[in-house]
Amino acid sequence: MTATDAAPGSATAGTSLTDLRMVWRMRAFEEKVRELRLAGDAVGSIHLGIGQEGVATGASGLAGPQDAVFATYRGHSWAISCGVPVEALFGEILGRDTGINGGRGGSAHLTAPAYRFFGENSIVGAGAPIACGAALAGRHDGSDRVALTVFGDGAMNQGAVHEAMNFASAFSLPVVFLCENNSWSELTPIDEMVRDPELFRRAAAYGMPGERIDGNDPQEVRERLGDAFEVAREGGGPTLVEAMTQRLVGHYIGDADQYRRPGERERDAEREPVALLTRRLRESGVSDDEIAAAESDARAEMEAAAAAALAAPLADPATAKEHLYA
Amino acid sequence: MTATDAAPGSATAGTSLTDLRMVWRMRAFEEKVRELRLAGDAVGSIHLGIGQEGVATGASGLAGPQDAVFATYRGHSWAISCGVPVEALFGEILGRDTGINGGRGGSAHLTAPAYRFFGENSIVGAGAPIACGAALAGRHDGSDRVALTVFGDGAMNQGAVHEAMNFASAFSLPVVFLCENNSWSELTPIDEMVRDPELFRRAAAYGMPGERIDGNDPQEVRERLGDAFEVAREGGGPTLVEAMTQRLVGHYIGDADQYRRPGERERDAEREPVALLTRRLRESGVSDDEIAAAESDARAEMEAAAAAALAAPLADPATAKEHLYA
Amino acid sequence: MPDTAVSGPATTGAPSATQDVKELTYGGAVNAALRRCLEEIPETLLYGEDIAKPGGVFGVTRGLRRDFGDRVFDTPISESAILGSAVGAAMLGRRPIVEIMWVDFSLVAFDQVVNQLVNVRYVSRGELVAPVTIRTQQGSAPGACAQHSQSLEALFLHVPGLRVCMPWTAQDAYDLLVAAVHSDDPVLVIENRTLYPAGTGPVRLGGPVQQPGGLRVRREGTDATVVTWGAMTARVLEAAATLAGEGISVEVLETPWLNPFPTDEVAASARRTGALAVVHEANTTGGFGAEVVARVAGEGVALRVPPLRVGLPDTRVPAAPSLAAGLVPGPDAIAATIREWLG
Amino acid sequence: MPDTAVSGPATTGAPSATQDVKELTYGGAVNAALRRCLEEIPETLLYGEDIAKPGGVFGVTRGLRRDFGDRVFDTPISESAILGSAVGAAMLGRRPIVEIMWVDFSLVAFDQVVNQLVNVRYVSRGELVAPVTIRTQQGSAPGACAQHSQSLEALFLHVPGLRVCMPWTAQDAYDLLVAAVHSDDPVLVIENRTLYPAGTGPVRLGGPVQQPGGLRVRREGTDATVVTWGAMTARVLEAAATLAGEGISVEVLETPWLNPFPTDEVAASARRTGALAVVHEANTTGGFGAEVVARVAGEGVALRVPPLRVGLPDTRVPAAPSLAAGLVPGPDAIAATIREWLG
Ligand SMILES: Cc1ncc(C[n+]2csc(CCOP(=O)(O)OP(=O)(O)O)c2C)c(N)n1
Ligand SMILES: Cc1ncc(C[n+]2csc(CCOP(=O)(O)OP(=O)(O)O)c2C)c(N)n1
Ligand SMILES: [Mg+2]
Ligand SMILES: [Mg+2]
Repeated sequence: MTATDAAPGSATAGTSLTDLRMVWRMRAFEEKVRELRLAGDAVGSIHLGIGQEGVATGASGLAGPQDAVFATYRGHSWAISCGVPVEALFGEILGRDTGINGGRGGSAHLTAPAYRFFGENSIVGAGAPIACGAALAGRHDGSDRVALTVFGDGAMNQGAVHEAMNFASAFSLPVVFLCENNSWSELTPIDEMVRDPELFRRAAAYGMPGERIDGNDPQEVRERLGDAFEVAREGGGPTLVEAMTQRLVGHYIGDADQYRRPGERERDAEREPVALLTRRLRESGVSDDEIAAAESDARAEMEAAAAAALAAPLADPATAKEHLYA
Repeated sequence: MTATDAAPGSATAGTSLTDLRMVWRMRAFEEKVRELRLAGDAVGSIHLGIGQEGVATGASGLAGPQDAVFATYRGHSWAISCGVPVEALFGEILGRDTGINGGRGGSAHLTAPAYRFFGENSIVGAGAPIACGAALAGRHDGSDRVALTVFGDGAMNQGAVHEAMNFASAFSLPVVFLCENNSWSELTPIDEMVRDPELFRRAAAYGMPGERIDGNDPQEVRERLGDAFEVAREGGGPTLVEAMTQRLVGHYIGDADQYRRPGERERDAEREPVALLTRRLRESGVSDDEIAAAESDARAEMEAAAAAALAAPLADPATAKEHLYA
Repeated sequence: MPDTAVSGPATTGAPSATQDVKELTYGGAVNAALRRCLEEIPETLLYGEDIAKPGGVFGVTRGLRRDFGDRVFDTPISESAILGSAVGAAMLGRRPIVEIMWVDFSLVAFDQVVNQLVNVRYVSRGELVAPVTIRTQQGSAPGACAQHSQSLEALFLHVPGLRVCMPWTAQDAYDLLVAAVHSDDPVLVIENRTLYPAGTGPVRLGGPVQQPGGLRVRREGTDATVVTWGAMTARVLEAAATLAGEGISVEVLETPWLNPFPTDEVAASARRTGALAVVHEANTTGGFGAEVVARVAGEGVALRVPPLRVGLPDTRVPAAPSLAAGLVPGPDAIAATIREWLG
Repeated sequence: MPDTAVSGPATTGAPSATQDVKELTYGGAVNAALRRCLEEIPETLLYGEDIAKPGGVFGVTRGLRRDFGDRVFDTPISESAILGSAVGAAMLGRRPIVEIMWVDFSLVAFDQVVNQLVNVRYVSRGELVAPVTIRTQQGSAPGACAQHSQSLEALFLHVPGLRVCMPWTAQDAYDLLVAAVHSDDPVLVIENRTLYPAGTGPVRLGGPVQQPGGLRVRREGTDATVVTWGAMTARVLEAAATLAGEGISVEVLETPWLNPFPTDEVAASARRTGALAVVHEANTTGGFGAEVVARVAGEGVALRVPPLRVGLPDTRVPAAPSLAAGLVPGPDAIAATIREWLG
């Protein structure tokens, strides 16, 4: 389905507006995080997914309460996609007592199991085998669980990801492997680190279906990733979905981001989800006001949440040794 | 080329007889090792490749002096294939001072760089990345080196092998990945541990050619593996060759080997290389005497070598701490 | 094998429905413990390479697949997938028991222990837990190569958040494993393959679940305290018997739990005897013996002789038995070293 | 940063063609060392993730790809392939220098160090060698998560066959790395990312190649010997300065080489001062501090107070600076602990 199929006020336009609102929430969240980091309120290495929000937006709602989502250090949007309250996310990134992990996880190791978000992981590829375990548990607890594990293009070259894909395939575990291909691994382009840059083809090595989708289009993500969820839930085993996307910013806040190829920025600016959805909504006749409100509402929400998080006390050092053992 | 193409006295018959002689050397070597182990002259875990000799036989002669071969703990035949003197191999397995590594390696960690045999490895899959390094060195020392790394079907599920295959493919390194598929990983069948048991198909994941060959036929191995060597040497990068074979004995000496499937032993007995080559030679009209001599010569050689090895002094404990640092 | 524990293991939980004493090897005791855990904890899963249908390369898990179906299964040769999936399954309410066939192989997947498993509880402030039991075995045995001979407990003992034990007797092989599986913490149980077929003797099955910790006074003595663990205990006891014949009275403390470690009890013994030695099979530098010595020294225990550490010299392990024999401390070498040390 | 080494590093080999003193940061010194090695040893290769075209995530390897072409290259995110290929390339006559971006990431490929790299020379009786230099960096920094904050030197120091150093000054960042690359043994060089932009000062380039080993007396003192290494040295010196103002005279020994470790010199100092403390950023249990204490105790050095170990408490490292500050020992905490210890 393309944008031009949708008449004003149609279901598609409605969906796209909802999607744009979600994309904007993720983007406004991260732009606020960047502001906090540059102001020194947040410290350390922070990895933004600005530009990649189409994927997490399309996925939002696919995971049921019994499911489990595993992300990487670039996982803020995934936490939001799972419904983790943004104030608790800001709090975590700001090292507050009210952070979702009381400051123990920080930006790169967020965990919120109550929201089916089983966490970020700062070791490339390490979340994939862990997701297999969540799926395995579902086979024994009667929960019908699907485990979604998200990782980058670069992670495809990590041994643990290979082992996970084989493990899930051999045992037909309900795992959805989602590769967010932003074409860069930190500062290195994926096409120089593999012989065949069509990464989804690797699925065949495990006898598992694989496909490449447009990660900028939440609707496409919803449909195709949704199919993978369904296959997994019905016992068909794992799928590898390669969502093509782009990060519009540096690998981490502070990365001078000077390694881009000629024409890359222009191309990315055109296809990134805010641009794409805005264009589509305009074409479907949705009003500029509604489109603008998606952004302004999101910014207002994030301003308020960040302010509340900032007002909370810092994590209490006296508790730092707790919870190591039962 | 099939056996029936070959006329008596033809080049093929000659080659096949040479092959049978080599197969018998490997088999007689290992049968002698088994005898020594059961008699208590050798100790510890010893992994025989009885039944799999067709692969190492076909490969013998492919590696030039600048090349490097990396095997697993099931590597006796590969050492023989590289030309390592059998007396030094017996000595090593018997813990003698005259062993190729003075007893430090033992059966499962033989190393003989002077014979381009860069060693066995007792960690499943670990030799594959190391072979990439040998190939990489060749790119810088002007040697035209090809690195051959041999591993089992089970090793295909190990992360390090995946990383090695991608590394070699991405950089077009002259590596030949040779999977000896004997359908068992210790006591577990490979077809229950993967979804698609046609392992050579995994090559496509790396944009690398892959093929399955009959590992029992040294001539086929020589040709097809030889092609892979040539491609590698000419800058075409790595190939994955899956050689179908069978181990006629337990995983290690002492394995009760009771997990075989119905009909498996009968099928294996028919297609293993001694049976195959003997049949082929008979059909080509080679005399029973010549065929019998292949076995008896080999046994005589191994008896003598083992006796000489046994007569040598045990490795000297006073030297046990040497050679840790430069 | 006397068991005159001064610091009896604390117990929690009820004994299992059926209490029983059986003649078992060490390997049989491991099997019995697994069977009990699979029976009494429905959340347990048991998996690893060759452990299900074939019953394990050492036969230790025989019969469990048959009796517990697909809760017991074989895996690909993928240690990262084994350990990683155990972490994930535990996060989602299972209680996985996984086997790493040789401790040496854990190194291909060490990340899943050090960066993943032990962070689960801490980072989530207990909202998630990871009650994973990792069973493995280690140690040197004649003919084994350098890649199959290491004693690596010290690597794991430097990892906060992981409990570690090394049972030596068949009874402890049973009790410690049951304790490990019942523990809400991740626990590494390091067995020893040379012991699997050994040590047939009465093993009490179905007793109360113990808590991690405690030590075993294997021999009382007055001249020196010798701390040891795992298969080395037998060699130390043999050395102690030899020395007793010469009038040297050695107290032998086996510490099957290394995390938590019974520092107070060890220090008290050393204070009493005035001499402390630690004997382990791991190589000396950076071995856990250093930690034991440093803890006792840190407590200000006055010793009449400098503390002694006996371990493998800092070298790789050669395959040839004649070479390894010169390196791995045996009863005679231990006795000789202690004799000379005590002057 | 005074450098009054009592045990001057032994030197081998000739100084490089061009001797020079330059104002450099620690990171700049690393870059200069790499440049020198690439220039003077044609067998060197330099590779790792993001190190070539981008010049490294910390900018440390900038310009080297440009100047040395395909001897310097970027790799996939495949630590087993990086380390494993280094082993193989070294066996075949290269001298690879590889980067593991964070020490924590080495754990996905620890096998290639512990089971592969260090066995090469030993098993082949020197017929093969593996002169690999592994550069990595470690340590906690504000906001870094538990998976990016560990100090793991103790894991590597338990591995016979691997040399290990942890330079602190820019000069040592240069000298030790040059020594590592020239050494015929595998060497792990653990840098510290918080130091890369720091420590601008004159660095003598092109001097004679040192041999692994030696120590640096960073401050002389009479009341206690404090041994430390890496970035912790600065905190210990700050604490020592504070204590000096109170009349407590602390001798600070920095041991940038941990394998080989200058046991004799440390013991001699402890004998002189009668008190020994070890301070490191790694968590205490199983840390290398235990080894240092155990060695000195094993030499029978008489101490007037029990030896002291200061490290991270045995816990994971939380991301929030307020939490981490309560755990990672800073200058004030170190001073307070030493003050109390010396009574
Ligand atoms: C095992 C491991 N190796 C290296 C790193 C350092 N590192 C962090 S992110 C990253 C790039 C990952 O690229 P990709 O998988 O494409 O994900 P992206 O960052 O683009 O989302 C690297 C190399 C790490 N965290 N873990
Ligand atoms: C990393 C690692 N995991 C497990 C083992 C134990 N192990 C030794 S051989 C083997 C089976 C290997 O099967 P395959 O790769 O098919 O080779 P084969 O033995 O059949 O030649 C296993 C699991 C090991 N040596 N290393
Ligand atoms: Mg990427
Ligand atoms: Mg096999």
